[in-house]
Order: sequence, then C-alpha cells, then structure tokens
Amino acid sequence: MGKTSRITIFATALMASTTWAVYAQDASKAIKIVLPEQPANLEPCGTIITNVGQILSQNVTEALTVIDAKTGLPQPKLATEWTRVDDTTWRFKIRPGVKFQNGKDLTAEAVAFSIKRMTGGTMTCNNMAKFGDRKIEATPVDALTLDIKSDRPEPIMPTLLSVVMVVSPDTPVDKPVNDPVGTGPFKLASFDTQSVALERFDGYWGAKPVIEKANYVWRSESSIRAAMVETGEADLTPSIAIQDATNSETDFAYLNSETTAIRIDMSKPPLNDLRIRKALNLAIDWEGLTQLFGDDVKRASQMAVPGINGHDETLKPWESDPAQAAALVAEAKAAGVPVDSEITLIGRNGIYPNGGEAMEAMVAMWREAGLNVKLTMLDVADWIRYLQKPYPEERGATLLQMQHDNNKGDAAFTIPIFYRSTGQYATVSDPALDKEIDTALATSGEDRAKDFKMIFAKARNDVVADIPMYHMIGYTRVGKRLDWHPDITTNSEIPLANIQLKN
Amino acid sequence: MTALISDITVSPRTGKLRTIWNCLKRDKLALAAVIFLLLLVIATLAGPPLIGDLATKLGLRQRNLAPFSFQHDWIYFLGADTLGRPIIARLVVGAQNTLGIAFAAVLCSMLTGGILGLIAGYSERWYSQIIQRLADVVMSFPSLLLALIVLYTLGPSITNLVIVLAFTRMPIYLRTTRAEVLELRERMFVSAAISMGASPLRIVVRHIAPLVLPTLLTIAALDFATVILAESSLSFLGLGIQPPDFTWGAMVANGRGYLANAWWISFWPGLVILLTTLSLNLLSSWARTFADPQQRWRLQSLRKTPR
Amino acid sequence: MLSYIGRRASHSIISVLGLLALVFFLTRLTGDPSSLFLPLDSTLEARQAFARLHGFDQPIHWQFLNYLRDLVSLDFGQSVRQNRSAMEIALEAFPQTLKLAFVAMALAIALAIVAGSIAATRPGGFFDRIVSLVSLTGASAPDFWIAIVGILVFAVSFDLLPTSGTGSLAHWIMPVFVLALRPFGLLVQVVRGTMLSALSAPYIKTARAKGLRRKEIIFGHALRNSLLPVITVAGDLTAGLVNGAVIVETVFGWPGIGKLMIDAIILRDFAVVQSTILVTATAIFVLNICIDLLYAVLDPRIRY
Amino acid sequence: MSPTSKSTSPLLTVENLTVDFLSDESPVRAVNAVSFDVSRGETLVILGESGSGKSVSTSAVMDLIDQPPGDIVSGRISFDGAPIGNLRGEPRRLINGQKIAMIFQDPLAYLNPVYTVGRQIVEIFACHGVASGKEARERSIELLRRVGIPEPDTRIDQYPHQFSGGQRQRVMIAMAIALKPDLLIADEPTTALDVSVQAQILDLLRDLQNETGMALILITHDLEVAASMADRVIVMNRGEIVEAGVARDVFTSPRHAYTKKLISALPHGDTAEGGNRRSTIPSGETVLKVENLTKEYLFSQGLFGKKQSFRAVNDVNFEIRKGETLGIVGESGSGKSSVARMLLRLTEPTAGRAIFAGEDIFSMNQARLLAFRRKVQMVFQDPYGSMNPRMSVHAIISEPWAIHGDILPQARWKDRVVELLELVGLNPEHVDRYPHQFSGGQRQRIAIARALASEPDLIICDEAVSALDVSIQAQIIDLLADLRTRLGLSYIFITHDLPIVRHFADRIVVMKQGEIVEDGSTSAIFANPVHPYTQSLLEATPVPKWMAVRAPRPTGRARDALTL
Repeated sequence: MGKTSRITIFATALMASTTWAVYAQDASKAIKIVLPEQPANLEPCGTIITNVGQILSQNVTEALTVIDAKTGLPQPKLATEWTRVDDTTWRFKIRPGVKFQNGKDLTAEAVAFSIKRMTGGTMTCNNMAKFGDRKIEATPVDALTLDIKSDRPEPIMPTLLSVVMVVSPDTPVDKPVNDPVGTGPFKLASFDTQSVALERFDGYWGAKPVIEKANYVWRSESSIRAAMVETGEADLTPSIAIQDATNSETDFAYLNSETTAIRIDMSKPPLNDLRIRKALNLAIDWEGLTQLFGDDVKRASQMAVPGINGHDETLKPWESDPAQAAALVAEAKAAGVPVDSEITLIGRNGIYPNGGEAMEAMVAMWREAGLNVKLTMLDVADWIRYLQKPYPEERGATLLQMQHDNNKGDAAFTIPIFYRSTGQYATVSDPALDKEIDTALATSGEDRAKDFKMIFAKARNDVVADIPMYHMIGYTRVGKRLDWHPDITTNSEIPLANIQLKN
Repeated sequence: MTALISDITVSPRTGKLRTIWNCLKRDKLALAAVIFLLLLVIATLAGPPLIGDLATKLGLRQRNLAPFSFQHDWIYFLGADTLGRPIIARLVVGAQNTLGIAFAAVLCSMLTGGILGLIAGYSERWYSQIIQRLADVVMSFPSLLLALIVLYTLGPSITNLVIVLAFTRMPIYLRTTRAEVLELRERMFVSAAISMGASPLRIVVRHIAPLVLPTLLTIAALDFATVILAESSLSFLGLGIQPPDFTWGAMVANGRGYLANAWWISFWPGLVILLTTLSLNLLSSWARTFADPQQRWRLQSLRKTPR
Repeated sequence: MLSYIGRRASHSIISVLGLLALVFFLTRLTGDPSSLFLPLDSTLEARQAFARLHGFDQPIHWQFLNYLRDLVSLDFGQSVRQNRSAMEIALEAFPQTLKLAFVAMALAIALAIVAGSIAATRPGGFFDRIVSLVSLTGASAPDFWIAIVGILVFAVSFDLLPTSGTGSLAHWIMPVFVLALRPFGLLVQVVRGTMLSALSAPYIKTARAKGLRRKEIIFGHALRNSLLPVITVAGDLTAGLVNGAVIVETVFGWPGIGKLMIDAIILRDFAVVQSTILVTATAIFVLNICIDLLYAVLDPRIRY
Repeated sequence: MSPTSKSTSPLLTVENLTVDFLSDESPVRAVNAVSFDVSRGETLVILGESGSGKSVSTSAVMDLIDQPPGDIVSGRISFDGAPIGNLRGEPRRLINGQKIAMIFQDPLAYLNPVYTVGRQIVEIFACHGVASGKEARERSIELLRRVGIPEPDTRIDQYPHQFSGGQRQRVMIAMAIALKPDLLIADEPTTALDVSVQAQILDLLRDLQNETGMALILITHDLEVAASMADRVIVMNRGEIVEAGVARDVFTSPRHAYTKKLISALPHGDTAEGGNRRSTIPSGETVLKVENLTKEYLFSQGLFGKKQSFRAVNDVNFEIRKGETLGIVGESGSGKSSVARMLLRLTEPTAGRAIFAGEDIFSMNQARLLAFRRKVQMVFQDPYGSMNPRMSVHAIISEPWAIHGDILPQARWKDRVVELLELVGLNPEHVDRYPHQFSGGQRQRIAIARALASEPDLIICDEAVSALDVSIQAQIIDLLADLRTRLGLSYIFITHDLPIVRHFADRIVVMKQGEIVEDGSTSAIFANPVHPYTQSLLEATPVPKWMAVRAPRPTGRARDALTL
C-alpha cells in the first residue's frame, strides 16, 4: 500500500467518524444528560449530593415519601399512608406489589433494613446529615407496616423520610456500593470513568416512562455543557451559567432552593455591634449586584426559599441605603466601636456562578461605606474551617460567603443550624432564641410555620446575624426533542419518568 | 571558516550596545518584540498612577460593555469586564502582578536552581546526590498539588504563588547548570585556577558561575513565558491568584465563561499574554542567534565589496 | 549497560519513595478531609465517626506507617469518595492520558522535525519566518483558552467536530491538537536551532565534499545529529505532559489521570492522590531511563 | 587513467580568486587575487600560518564556502578545462567526490560521529551510483585495507570515536580515494598527529599518488611536511601569495621576506650547536626531585568483568635543579601530561614521592599545598582554554594575588600588572581587554605573565608552544629563556616535538607508554640517541622531497609496523 493511499484512507476514516459522531444521537428513546461533575460514587445513601441524587433519586432508588415541589409537603411514594401513633412514633403503610430491580419484593423488613443501613454507623452515610443528631429506629409490624420511633417528638418524620432511599436487602450493610438496587423505574446498566448508563426497569410498579435509556456524562465547563445540548450531543443539562442561558427556547430558569448569604461573625468587634451589621446590609447596591445573577433571582430576606414551611413571604429584604449605612457606621464609631479594624470577607472559589465577582463587588461597596473589609478567596477545604464549628481560634472579624440549600420542605432544616447556639454554622448565642427554636421544632401544623416565621423575622430585624442575598436561580438547557421543565427539586433529582419526548 | 575570521579580526570594542542595536534592526520580528516589551514595561511602571483606582472601580451598570464603543470614556475602548470595570485599566494594573510574579518566580528558580546546580555539579560529595534526587522529586511533583498545599497552608497571596511557580521551575535550572558545570569543570582554565591554589568556592563563583549565567538567562527568557502561562492555568483550576488580586491569566480564566457572548473579557488579556510570551520567545530566539558566533552574521548588514 | 539501568532504577525508586513520603505529609497539611466528604450540615459527631472510620484521627506518623505497611503488601488504599481501590482507579485513568500524551507528542515531534528542519535550511527565509511565528503563537496562548475557543468554533459554529468526550477518532482531534500545540512550538525552535548548528558542523562539509545530495545531507547527516537535544527537550515536555494534561482533560471531559489527580487533590481523596502520583512518577522515571537508553542508541559515543 | 596524457595542461586552474567574509563592518578579505594551478601527478603545497587564507582558496574549489557570509568577489576556477566555479546541484556532484576529493585536519570532527565508518564510505559509492549493497561494502573493506586499517572487515562496523587519530585520518583518506578522484585536496592532514603517525600518513598519500597519478594539493603550516611532499610550493600570508615556485628553490633560497622569516624560525633549521637558548647559569641546588611516580587507572569491563588496571605513569624518576630546564618528550599517551598534572596535584598519584623544598608534595595538607602552589606554576598548551574568557587581562594576571593574599597589597596590583605585561612584551594598555581579543602568541604571553605573578621557583610548561605557529613558537621560547636568565627560574618543558627542546632544554627525558625510556643531557641525546624509540622520534622528522627522491626511505615499511 502506497503512502498516499494510506493517507487517503486515514482521512476518509477521519471524516466518516466525524459525521458519525455528530449524528450519533438518533431519535430513539435514549437520552443523554450532561452533569457538571462526575459522581464520585453511586451510593444511594448519598443522594443528597447533587450529582448522585440527580442520577439515582426517583430513577433508581425511591423513598417512602416524596416532597411536593409546590407545597413542600410530603406525598406518598413507597409508603401509601402514614399516621402519628404517639409523640415519638409514626406508622407507615408500605405500597404493596413493589419489586426491587433484582426481583425481590419490597417489604417493611426491607425498608427497616435501609433505615438501619443508614443509621447504623457502620458506614459513612451522607443523607444522615438531614437527621441532625436525631436517633430513629424502625420496627416492622407486619409485612407491609412499619413503625418508626424517634428519640424526641418528630412532627416532620414523613418529610425526613424522603431522604431515606430504600435499597434491596442484599446491599452490604457496612460498605458503600456503586451498583445500587432500588425500586425505581430505571436500573443501573453501567458506571465507568466516562459515563453512567440507566435502563428502563420493566418491573416498575408505577407508570411506564417514555424514556428507555439514559446516559449521564459530565463536563465541568458550563459553556461546553451548553454547547453539547445546542449541537445535539446531549439532550439535557441541569445547570448552565447565566451567561450561557441565551436561548429562551431551550434554556429554563428555576428557583433552585439555594439561598446565598454572607454570615456575620457576631463574636468579634466591630461585627458584634448591631449598627455595623445593619450597615453591612444597607451598604450594598442590591440593584447593581443583582445584575450579576440575572433578573430571575429573588432577593432574600431569610435563609429558606419560598415554598418551605416557615418561609415568611411578608418579610422584606434589606433595601439599599448607603447614606444610612454610612450614618450607622459613623454613629458606631462615635460610640467607640473600632470600625476601622480590618474585617475579612472569606469567599469560596466556585461556590456559585459569579460568586467571586459578587464578593469583589460587595467589598468595594463596603469600603465606600467606610468599613475596612478585605477579601480572601479560599479553597473549599480551607473555607469549611470557617464555616463549621469549631471555628479557627485566630480568625478575627470575619464575614463568610455561604449558600444554603433547603429543598426538604421545612425550615427545621435551616433554622437550628444557623440560629441555635449549638448550630453547626451559628455565630449567635442567645439562650432565649434557643428556647424559641426548640419550641418551634416540637410544634406541628399551623403553629409550626408561625413559630418559624417569627424566628426568621427576629433574625432579620433584631439579631442581623447574616446578610441574606438571593434565592438563587438555576438555568437548565433542554434539548429540542425533550419536553421537560425544571423545578425546585432539579438540584437534587431529575426524574426521568417526568421527561417526555416531543412528537 | 569562522575560526579564520575571528583570527583576522581583532577588533577593539566598538560599542557593544551599538552592535546589539545593529543586529536587532536586521530582525524585524525581534525588533517588534523589543518595542512591544519596552512599551509593556513603560505601561507597567507608569500606567497605574495614571489609572488610579479605575481598575477596581465597579460599574455594575456597564457590565460586559462591548469594545470599540465611542460613547464611553476612552478607557472603555476595549470594553468592560463582568463587573463593569474598564478592561484597559485592568490590563495595565494586571500587568504589574503578571510580570512581577513571573519575574520573581523566574529569578527565584534561577537563583536556587543555579546555586544547587553549581553545588551538585562541582562537588562529588554525598549532598550532590541528594540534590539530584531532590530535583527528580520536584520534577515529578505535580505543580497543582503543590499549589493547593501552599494555598492551603500558607494562604492565598502573591508571594506564595511565586513560591509555587519558582519551585516547580527550579529543576530545569538545576539540571542545566549541573550539566554545564560538569563540562566546565574539566576546562583548562579551571585546572589552571586549581593549580594556582584557588579554593573551590572561588572557582565556582569566579570561574564557573559567570559562564553558566548566559545559558541560564536564555532559559529564563523562555521560562518567563512558561510561568505566565502556568499561572493562568492555575487560575483556570482555581488554584492561582485569588481575588481581589488579579493577573492577566486570572482575567482570561474568569472571562472564559463569557467567550460565547462577551468574547472581549478573556480575549484582550489572552492577547497580551500571547503577545508577551511571543515577544519573549522571539527575543530569546534572536538572542541565541546573536550569541552564536557561527550564526551571528545572519543578523548583520552584510556589505559586499563592489565589483 | 545493565548496571547502569539498575543504578538508575534504584535512584528512581529512592526518588519515588521520597516523593510519596513528601506527598503524604504535605497533603495531610491541607486540612481534615472529613468535612469535605460529608455534607456541610452534618454534625460534628458524624465527622468524627468518619475520621475514625478512615483512620484520619490517628497521629500522622502512624498513618504513614500504616500506609507503608499496606504499600509493602501492594495495598494502595481505598478511595474514600469512590469506594474503590485507589490504584485501580489510577490505573484505569492512566492509559487514557498516556494514549493522549503519546499521540500528541508523536504528532508534535514529527511535525516539529519536518517544519524545523525545513526552516533551518533557509534561515531567515519566508518559510522560516512563518513557521517560527505560527509555532510560537500556538505555544504562547493559554491552552484552556484555545480549547474553549476551539470547541465554540469547530463544534458549535461549524459543527465539524464533537465538542468533547471520547469515542470516535473525531473526538481525538481537538484534545490532541491543543495538547500538541505548546510542545510543537518549543520543539520547532529546538529542531531549528540544533539543525542550524549541525548544518555548520565539519562533517557536513565532508558530506558536501563527498558530493552527497542536499536531501541526504540535511536528513541523513544533519538531522540525525540534531536528534539528541530534541530528544532531551521532548522528554522533558512529555514528562510535563503526563502531569499536565489536566487542562485538556478537564475541558474535553477526557477521563485521564490528570483530571483524576486534580479532583482527588481538591477533594482530599488522599489514597487517590498517592496512587496517581505513584503512577505518574513511575511513568516519568521509566520515561527518563528510556530516554537515556535512546541516547545510547542514537549516539554511539554514549556508553553507560 | 593515464597520468601522462594531459600532463601538459593543468588539471585545476584557479585564477585571480578573491574571497571576502562579510560582517557588520566592512568585509574581511580572506583571499586576495590568488592564482595557482596543479597538474596530474603533481603535488602542490600551499604553505601558510593560521589566518593566511590557505584553506579558503581550496574550499572555494569545492564550493564549500557558504555564501553568505562568504562572498566570492572574483575568480575563475576551471577543472580539466571547464569552469566549475558556479556549479551547483547535480553538476557539482559530478565533481565533488568523483573528480575532486578532500580530507581535513581534524578527522574526528569531520567524520559524522553517529554513523559507522563503513556507512560513511558506502555512502559515496551509493550516492554516485557506482555500487550499492554488498558490493559497496566489499569495496569499502578493500579501501580500508588499502589505507592500512588492520582487520578492516570487522572495523568497518565501528564508529569514528573507536579509532585512533591516525586511523581516523586513514579512514578519511579511504573515503576520499573511493572513486579514484583526479585531484585530492588535503587540508592540514597531519597537524593533530604525532610525528611518527604523521610520517605514515604522508607516506600513504605519496603512495596513493604514485598508484593513481592523481594531483595532490596539500595545505599545511608545517615547513618540514611541506618540504617533504612538495613538487611546487606557494606561500601565503594574509590572504595573498607571497611566493610561488618549485619546492627546492623556495626552501633553499627564499626570496620574500616572509618566507625567509618562516624558514629561519624552523627549530631544525640549523643543526649546529650554536644559537641555542639553554641555560647559562650553572645548575644550583635541586628544586624538585621525583621518585617512583606512578599513576594507575582502574576500570571494569562489562557488567561482571574484573577490574583491570592501566598504568599511565610507571615508576618515573627525575630531578631538576635551580635555573635548569628539563624537557619531557613523548607522543600522545606517553604519560607526560599525567606527570605534570600530578606534580600540581590536579590528579592524585597512585604511588611515589615528589620532594619540593624538602617536603613531599603528595602528603601536603591544604595549607601547605596552598603555599606550594604559589611557588610552582603551570603554563598550559592552549592559552585560550586556560584563561577564563569572561575575565579581563587584569583580572587574569592578578588572580594569583587574589588567591594568595600575602603576595601583593591590592593597591599595587595595577602597577604590577603593567610591569608584568611589559616583561612578557605586551602593550600594557591592553589590561582591560579580554582573551579573545588577542592572537595565540599574545595569549600565551599573558599566560606566562600570570605564571610569573606569584613569583614562582618552577614553571611547568605543558605543550606550551605546540598550538602556535612556527614563527611564534620561537618567540615564546626566546621569552622563556630570557626570563629564566633574568629571574633564575626552573622549567619543566613538556612537548611531543623533540626538535623544539633542542635549543632550550638542558636535559631531556623521553617517555613512552608511561615509562622513561631515555634521559640525558640534550646534546647527548641528539648526538647519540640510545633507545630505538628516541631514534625513531628523531628519524620521523620528514626529509625534504628533493633529497629523498634519490634515496627512497628505507624505514617506510618498518614504520608501518609501529602501532598507531
């Protein structure tokens, strides 16, 4: 074979493969979803991790309950109904006729196994974080009835159980797995370094999804994810940056249950002065800052998003009033507050799109108001030291960039962490407030929401422990052949069963 | 052939600078590179006082302002970035950090690498071995990991970034120096110095180091470009310079998300990086030709005898 | 020769062990991984339990001794994040990077030799100028920038190539191109420079006096002699490439070891960090020994 | 090919050749209006010192001058009646290698180091389409055998660095005569070689010329080589021909002043005992006494091979008295330079003692060594290499004072440097210049000034004049002799060139393969050499052709048996 002919063949092969690659996505019922990050593992106990949940939740594994995106209330899934037997005990009826993907039947025993696997402490289970320090214990009553006891009154047990993924009793108890077996409409076909593939599970108890196969890949650059959907290489990406959301036909915004804020370390001067904390809120040019996040974001006045039980819609966000901010600073200075001492704003790299720019902008605004704020951007691991207790000893007066995700329908996943003196992220230490929080947590029904609202109002008006920024917006790009819209749960799950094909 | 010429021309020093200038004039690319670099240095030194705080002043209402618009101040001629800050101002102020970091890093790595290389090359003691193994270790130590470690343990700062970059580039100098020393120490003038009673220190400092230096400087010019690019890669991965400090590399990295709809944010810093590194590369290529007696005539205006 | 390889190998093993120890201690300076593995809102107890489970609560020298003990039995540890053997993960990713680096380097070297040699035959000529300018320009731009622009142009605007990922031959084009750009630019300069000096070497005069054809002189005599410095630089660049494919892998979603390493570093998956470094460092040392042997093959004067 | 058919018309004619080398300033004229010709069977010698342009004119014949920087201003070159000056490409290939071949001074550099010699010879057959494959190889082996390479069928697969200097030059010659060229140009073919090897190469060239009847142009700076080979001679100086004519006439009755100067500088020019530069001061007390000096190198062969030892210097004894010059003579590899290096403790001896001022040099501690190194200085063969190119003359000469702080206060350095420069005959205004701005002879004067700076008792000169042109050699020797008389110095003068020391050394030690084979007073050795090796060294001095024609050299074959 001559040199030339070999080159020709190579070139032809190259061109052939090119065209093949571009038109690989045919109109079959297989779709490709491109995620921002590779899922480290596929352990069903870690579905609260975004990239694990987006693959597994409601697709491979299901829980007893599911949170309604609009009301924030738990709805039946693998449980058909539930009642509160006494203060600390709830009784769940398990859906009959449900099979695991390995053919086993779903029983109360299996659910108890899943709960025990999560709470047993023999392996690290991320989803446990939602339970805080609660202890729960599950006891099967009969084949399809399960009692769940908690160590203290737990009004929102059905909500909490929405994070407990029910897995086949064959799953190892003491070891995380990468081949989960659940009851969902899809089963795992393969998982390697480049993709995860799901296939429709024909023995599913519910309605048969339209989609037959789903392939998940990952690209870290937003522009490339957007490009992949645009060129038809992928059908859906749950997250693109605002600047890439330029096509109103394919790009949809959704409130993503994240709330951004700056936490104020109340223990260090000058931040221990209320006037300064208020000034920090007032000094921001909110209208200008909003430009960074797009017109769809909603100014936040509290750390939980609308739709969460306890969110107070009437609570007003801080207005922009640089004059008053300067006045407050001056007043504090007159009162002997060391307003000139340096305040460090600790930001985290890549926390959310344009997060770094926002911090730069805010620092500039605070400096205008006469506060000596310095920006330090840290890597996650370093940043976490400031986020979580115990805080570093030598920290000084700090402001901390943070973001809080509550998609679990109840302010109980927010308030104690931030405002109770024992809270993981709290800088407040107020016994009276602690008491109010404890009361609210034990309350149920209407009063529960009212109590939470009161606490949010107090945090906003009297304590000013933080600078709530925005209820954030996520953008998805959805390929033209799919009929699907994101909602507040998209950050934690993408139920393939909800995706329809056009035509 | 050149041996012939060199024997014939025992020319006194006719202004070394003049010779350089004449040779530079002949290579238009290198000349352009020199002019660009000079302008850059002037802008870096004189620009910031002129620009003041424009580079950090927010203009949230002119976010991503497109370039070449005459409706705004001249400083917005190249557009504005994601916080509405004028790109021209950012480029000028960013030059200080970019070039400063690169210069400091190259200098540090050249000094440490050079000194260690001199020791490793001249001495045959145990620490010579240690130094070489150390160089091996550094060579295969991922710079990203180092960047993260330094970032975490020492905190984000320009100094620490310089440490990271200097450390990772150091082995190049070490190995080059060592190789040169191994050759130079066998040279006759070293033997001559030893026979006169010169101490090892004197030999290394007076006789060997000055001869290694030109090679190191050539590498340094190339390395300067490499360091600027490495710094921008670190920024891309979030391990580089941290806001509010910025460099051209960080500007490119931050603007990359806007390439599809506001290309100018990362294009202009990318362009100045490209022009700077290109200039340095061209200049060092010119310098190699200039330094090589066999090739230098290529840069000279050759006047033929009229016939 | 054998003894030389043995000596080099033993040096390399010392270096690798030193490297592993250094990495071990230094990475553990970068903070407690438990807060990174667990959700932000998990309790202090949960984090302590996690640390206990993975031995992060032990004194660091104990951790290191345990690591060494496991190393002897070829147990390189478990990835905390991926629930798998860290070495298995590293060895899965490494060939992907190796393939990419190999193709990119082969392309860069081949093109650089051709372009650099031709440029050296007419220094200062038109072709020389163009080659210098193009190659240096390619080597002077940030690679991630070129990669993203490349995707936007070739995949999105013109729809010629896939944006990213692996699979067909077409998927190789952009990553290889981006990865090869800088080595190509630097190597062209090296080839050109060494060719220039080789072309003025005495033996070229002999070849001309012998009446050899121009082609034979350039490619037979000059090129062969200028390969040695080219190999040296190419070797250094390859070593850097194995380490530095991170950017290309990140942008193009190439499941290589660079991306694996940076992820592991950022998320403090220590066992994976150690394993990836062990793999890449070994590869670099093997590469260096190969280059030394290649020297001996290319230059009969070099004997070890 | 009959040598007589065209003998009337010259084979190669060069007329009015002028070559410039272009640089930033005005062009440098390398060759100016040079004309010469050569006929078949004839040997033309182009004689000149370095920089005389003698190589440039022949390079032009073979189109080996790169233009630019070279520039052939004028000239007609015709071969066999046809102009060849402007030939390029294929027509040029019909000349180069086929009709005209060339060999060079430094075969190691002029042979491609990465190819076997076989490949490089076969290449000639292949590229001119004469033979290829097995046949070409057979012919190459045959050629190697012809030029006197032993075991050519195995050595053909070896690389240039595996041959000795003389053998490499033989390989070059084999390549050159492969296609039986009509003209062979030999550019300083024997300069880097020992005298005995030099004679063999010259014999080979002569024999080949007799066989094929080719014309030979020999370029050399060495008058004896020139005399032994030339039918006709042209003498070049500064790019111009100053004298041309039949060899005997030029050598015996030179007309041009430059030629006269060259011939008078010849150390063998007069054999009379007069005009010598030996010491006039009677020998005083012993300065240095060397006893049983031995240097042994150990090396291992292969992976498991036993350690083998090699004695570079074996049981050497000599002594030197104040004001005396001791010549150590030997060819390359004789161990003479190892002796010098050991005496200065640049390498450590394996055994032996060297007593200097009552103390053994080899057992001195660092402090004593420092004091010793002030008293003994060395002048190296290559003055350029022995001086740091980045140091000015001032820095070079004052370095001993910087090292030995007690010699001279810094305030006086400047004056003293001027004094020393004047002492060695250099312009004191040049103190701020750098070594490359001086000529070879001037550099060696600087080196001598540096050696004198520390006021030594003994100076060791290691091939101190070998790299210099003949006329310069004489000047330097005169200078050394003068300094010895004025300062009462002692010298150890190491050289491969026996005649050079004839008028300078008081006593001579002849070394061969690490051992002293003969020693005695200079006059005794020259008058009555005892050892055969000394005899062969003396004999190897070429005999002028016009004297040798009648009496063919009987030693030719015997000398071939000498190992190279």
